[in-house]
Amino acid sequence: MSQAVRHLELPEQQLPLEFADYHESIKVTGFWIFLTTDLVLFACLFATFAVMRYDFANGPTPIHLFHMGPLILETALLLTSSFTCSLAIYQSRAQNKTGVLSWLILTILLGIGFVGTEVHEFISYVGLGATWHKSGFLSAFFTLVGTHGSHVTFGIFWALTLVVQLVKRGITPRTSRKLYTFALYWHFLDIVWVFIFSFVYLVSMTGGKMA
Amino acid sequence: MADRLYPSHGTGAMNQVELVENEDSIEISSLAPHFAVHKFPWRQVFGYVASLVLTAMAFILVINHVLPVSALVSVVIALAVLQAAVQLGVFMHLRESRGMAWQILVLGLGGFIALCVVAGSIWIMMFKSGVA
Amino acid sequence: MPKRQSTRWPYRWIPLAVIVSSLLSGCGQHYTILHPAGPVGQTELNLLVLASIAMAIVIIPVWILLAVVLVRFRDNPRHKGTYIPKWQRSKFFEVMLFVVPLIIVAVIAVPTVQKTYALDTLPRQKDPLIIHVTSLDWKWMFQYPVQHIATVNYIKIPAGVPVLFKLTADSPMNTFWVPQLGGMEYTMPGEVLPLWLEANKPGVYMGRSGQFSGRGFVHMVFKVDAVPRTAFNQWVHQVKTTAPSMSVAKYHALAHFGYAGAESFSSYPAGTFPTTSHGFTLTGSSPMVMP
Amino acid sequence: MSQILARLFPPQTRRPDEVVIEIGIVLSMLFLVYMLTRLKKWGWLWREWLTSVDHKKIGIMYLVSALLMLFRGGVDALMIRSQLALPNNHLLPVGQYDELFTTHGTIMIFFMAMPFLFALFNVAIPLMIGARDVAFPRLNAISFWLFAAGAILFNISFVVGGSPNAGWTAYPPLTELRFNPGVGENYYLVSLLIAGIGTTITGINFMTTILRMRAPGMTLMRMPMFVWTVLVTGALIVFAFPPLTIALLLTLLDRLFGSSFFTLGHGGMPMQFVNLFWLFGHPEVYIVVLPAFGIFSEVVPVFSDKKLFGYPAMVGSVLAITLLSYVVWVHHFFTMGAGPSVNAFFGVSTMLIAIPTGVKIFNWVLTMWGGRIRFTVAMLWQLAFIPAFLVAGATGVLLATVPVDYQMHNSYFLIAHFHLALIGGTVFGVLSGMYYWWPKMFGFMLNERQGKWAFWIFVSGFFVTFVPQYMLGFEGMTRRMYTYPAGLGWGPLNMVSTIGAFVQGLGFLVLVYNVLWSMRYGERDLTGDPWNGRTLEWSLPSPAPSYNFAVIPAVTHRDEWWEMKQSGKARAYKVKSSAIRPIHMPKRSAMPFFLGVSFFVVGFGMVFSWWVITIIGALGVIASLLFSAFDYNDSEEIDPEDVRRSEASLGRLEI
Repeated sequence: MSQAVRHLELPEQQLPLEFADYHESIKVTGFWIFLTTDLVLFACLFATFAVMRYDFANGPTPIHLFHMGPLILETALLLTSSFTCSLAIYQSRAQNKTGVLSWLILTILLGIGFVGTEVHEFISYVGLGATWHKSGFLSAFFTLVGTHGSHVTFGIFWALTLVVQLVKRGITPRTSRKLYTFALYWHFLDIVWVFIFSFVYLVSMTGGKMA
Repeated sequence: MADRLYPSHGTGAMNQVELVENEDSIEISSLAPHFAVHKFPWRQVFGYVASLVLTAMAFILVINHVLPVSALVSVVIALAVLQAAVQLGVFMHLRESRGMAWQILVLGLGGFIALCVVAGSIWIMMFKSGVA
Repeated sequence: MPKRQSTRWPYRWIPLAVIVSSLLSGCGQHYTILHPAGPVGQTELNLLVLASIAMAIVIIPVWILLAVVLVRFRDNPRHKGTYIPKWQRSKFFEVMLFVVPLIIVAVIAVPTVQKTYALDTLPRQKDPLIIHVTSLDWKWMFQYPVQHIATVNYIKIPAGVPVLFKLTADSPMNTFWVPQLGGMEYTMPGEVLPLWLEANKPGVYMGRSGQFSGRGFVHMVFKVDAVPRTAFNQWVHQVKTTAPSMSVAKYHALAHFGYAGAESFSSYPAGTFPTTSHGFTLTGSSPMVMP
Repeated sequence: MSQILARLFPPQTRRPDEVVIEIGIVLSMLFLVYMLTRLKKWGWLWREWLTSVDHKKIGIMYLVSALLMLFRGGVDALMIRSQLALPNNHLLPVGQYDELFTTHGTIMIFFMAMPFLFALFNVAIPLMIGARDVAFPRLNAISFWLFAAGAILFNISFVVGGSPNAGWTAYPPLTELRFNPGVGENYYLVSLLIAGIGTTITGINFMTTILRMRAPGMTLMRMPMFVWTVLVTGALIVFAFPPLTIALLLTLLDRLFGSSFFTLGHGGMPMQFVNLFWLFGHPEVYIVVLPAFGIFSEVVPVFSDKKLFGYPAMVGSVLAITLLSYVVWVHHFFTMGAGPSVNAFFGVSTMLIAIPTGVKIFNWVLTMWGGRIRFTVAMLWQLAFIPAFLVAGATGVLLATVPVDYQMHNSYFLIAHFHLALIGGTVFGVLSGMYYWWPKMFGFMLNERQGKWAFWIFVSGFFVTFVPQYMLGFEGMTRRMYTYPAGLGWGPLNMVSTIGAFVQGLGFLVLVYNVLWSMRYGERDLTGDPWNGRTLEWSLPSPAPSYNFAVIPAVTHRDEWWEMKQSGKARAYKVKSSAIRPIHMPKRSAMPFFLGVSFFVVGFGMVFSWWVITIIGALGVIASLLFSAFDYNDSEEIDPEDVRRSEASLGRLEI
């Protein structure tokens, strides 16, 4: 055991705050497990979309609805926000509070831009008569993409509470852990979006059948 | 019993903080390099550029429609998987942990199940009966 | 302690007595699954018997072993077993415990896979009779697409001829089940599932639904009347000439909640058999047309 | 106003028996309020229980709820069996029978079996791994209160608005508005969604606890088997509950917001619900049965006075079962005709599960071999489990044989199979665990003699009930049949089965009597180790102090406590005064309770589509979340002096 103690003393001081504190590090593990439940949750929505993707019931089809413009904009916004969010973590590890706050606020703004574009896109679909009542395909589409969108929306509010906490308390083991878990969540949503634009939009736009 | 504790570092001053498992301590020392802070966030910039390039490739392939459909779909999905790997490895600090990196195991299992769910559902719903 | 020993017997013997007495009465005709009247049901019964025997080979020795252990090693000065508190490993047992079950599972699994594929194929040498089955709330509607007649809550089929049922629903899900002829399959809206059955000998077989579908579920019963080929042809002719025809209005009345007796129709409106958008093909025919 | 009343109390909640039950509920609530006021216990209830985040207390609250739900589900079962005792019976109105089998199944699975197991997780796991609480104590309380909100919401359905009536599996399109316009299905969907969130959190919580909070030296291969099974159960929950959430959510969207997932027409695909439901449903079977396996793996060595046989094989088989359980879900709908390749694959994968399960059963028997078996009540439940589960498992293999399943699907053979598995596995398991850990929970023993009476009565009733149901399956009787005609010959076996069900009911009453009697006269457990236990929880006094371990033990062996006793260190296992440091413990909080209440309000509003109520509840949820985001004052330190005093009063302090 004394062996182990010796190993431990040195690196712990080098650990980032969120890992240096034993309790906070446990919460990071817990949050990873939560993310896997969310992963399976999205997998179920993807599966639902996959099996219902041809159930148009005489309603509009992807070719009628999807356009590259909003899709590229949404993707660019979310990918960039993922980058800014990772910079916030970088600054948090450098103990630079102003840096954290500015990158975090930029992340929030990009997130708002994403949600705004998506809402606009949905409204335009409804304007074309593509409500989710219309067909199984549209129900599955709106639910999958909408669930992602509401996750992003929740993330924006979460980030806002983090801004307040960081301003108030600075970079402590607890705030840095909260920031770190938020970043995990945000990057995870980015991954989900990558699969949405690949599986849902791009593959549907090829007009071909998925294997 | 006191010899099994190690002095706290003033991070949380919690009693439990001081108690760590064997494996933990060994793992931490091996993981320490991953936590290192660089002068400039090169990793993050690399990740951003890589994700932009991968995304652009997918979009360009679809817009230009150069490949046959089935190949196109597989390429798009492969690009998405690559992109996910970049996000996980670069942005999400997948290998960072205190002690054993349980999240890799859990995430791997989750990925396996997600694959079962999607591929399994598609397979089941094909209704390939042989009564013919 | 010995006193308590004696109280264990009731619990050992009661189920056994029930099993034995029930098995004895199992020769009775009530046990429809044990008295199949067609090749599908017979195949399924054969597999059931095989699997039961294989399982009995596992269960009975373990029961006996458990009883022996409990008698030998009970905490009692007179018990016979030696106390070996540290015995926790045995290479032999650990290997055998994986290998033996694996063999037993293989014995069941191989014929299971074979028969699963076999029962999914119609016997090639015979021409099947095709019946379109639609489950409604709470009645069964049968349409003979070749003969172009329809019935409700009963069918007549020729004995010795495979019958291909194409199952769908214009209602919540049900299963189409004639226990003596063979297993069940779901009827689902928006999906057409095939199931083939055959009656070896003429007779009346009861069919029912195995999937709860609402308050009238227990009324989802129908009669399968297997008759010789000639009698079947006569019956078709008789229905064609004497029965009323089914109008669209009549179909909608049938589809509405409620019960019905046995009915026959000399014709039915085209396209009442809902089809699927999945491009599902049956018996090599082209995909069915959308209604 | 009258319209609102008509929605709240539609005709089906005005049947004579329901009215009697309603009056009973109101009276007992009033009595409870009166007693609490008279005994001045409101403050105690609030401080010690409703706001507690102590895992031991949360465990007890789960236990009490589970026993209440066992009673409710059991009464449902007895009413079902009474209706089926005779052919052409019309004891119950047709609609009520449908509601009863739905609530019976739902309650027994979601509101009895799972909380009962969570009770034992909570009570035993932190003590077994040498931790002071779970990883997320406040989330643990939230889990409980979400479960409670879901359970209460589900249970008021038969008084207010009408119960669900489409079976616990709730296959659409029967659950869609067109076929099921009442609020019953909303109750089912909303309450399971709320309870499901709580369950998911529990899964995450216990996985994290076990992965990260084991005492030093407790490597994975030194963990007690129960801890192993809870770890993989956590993983099963984490991966199995999302499909359920999605299945329920999509149905709810169909019903409340007009989407077209599982509707008849509009491109709806009811199949996908079935697929998602069983993606959850099959792992769920292992969620409720694996912890029971774990309990047996604790009980058998203790009462055989012997090490667990083949520990590595046990761990391996648990892991194998876990992985396999994700690739077998289609065996619940072979008859959906997904094609021979699909069916063959899932049939064989199902059969493979029999192998690790068989390994476990053999290992228990071999653990007893060469032991000194004490027939305590906890052990008896285990001994009854082995024959019952063998039959259940064997008939499970028959059902996995695809062509056989085409005949047996949804028949009484299936009913008998899963009741043998779930009662013989889960219920026997949790009862065994309850008798085993009872002294650790409450500090007194349950009377063994009465416990044995309860055991023998219940078990004989159990076999008499379910063995005839196998026969009924061969006779072609299908599940959920309200009644049956006389000519089919199903009468006698149904009668036998009903008699057995009432015998089980009697067994349950004896068990309750046993608990109540022991609360008053039960023997105190002063040693903390009444069974001569093997794992760390028995090294603590009964009940354990709020901080569990004054000093966290260092573990050097599997069966650590047993080894200490063997090497004579246990006598000296006292706490060194100097080793006691300040202990950091979570503070009690009203937030979880408030969150549970808010979710209840949200749920109630959604059931009736009364959106104002939903919004009020949602505001409560948001307030709770914001509160916990900004609340940094959630833990407190226990003074070492207090710990010393409390340990000294337990006679465990060494100066």
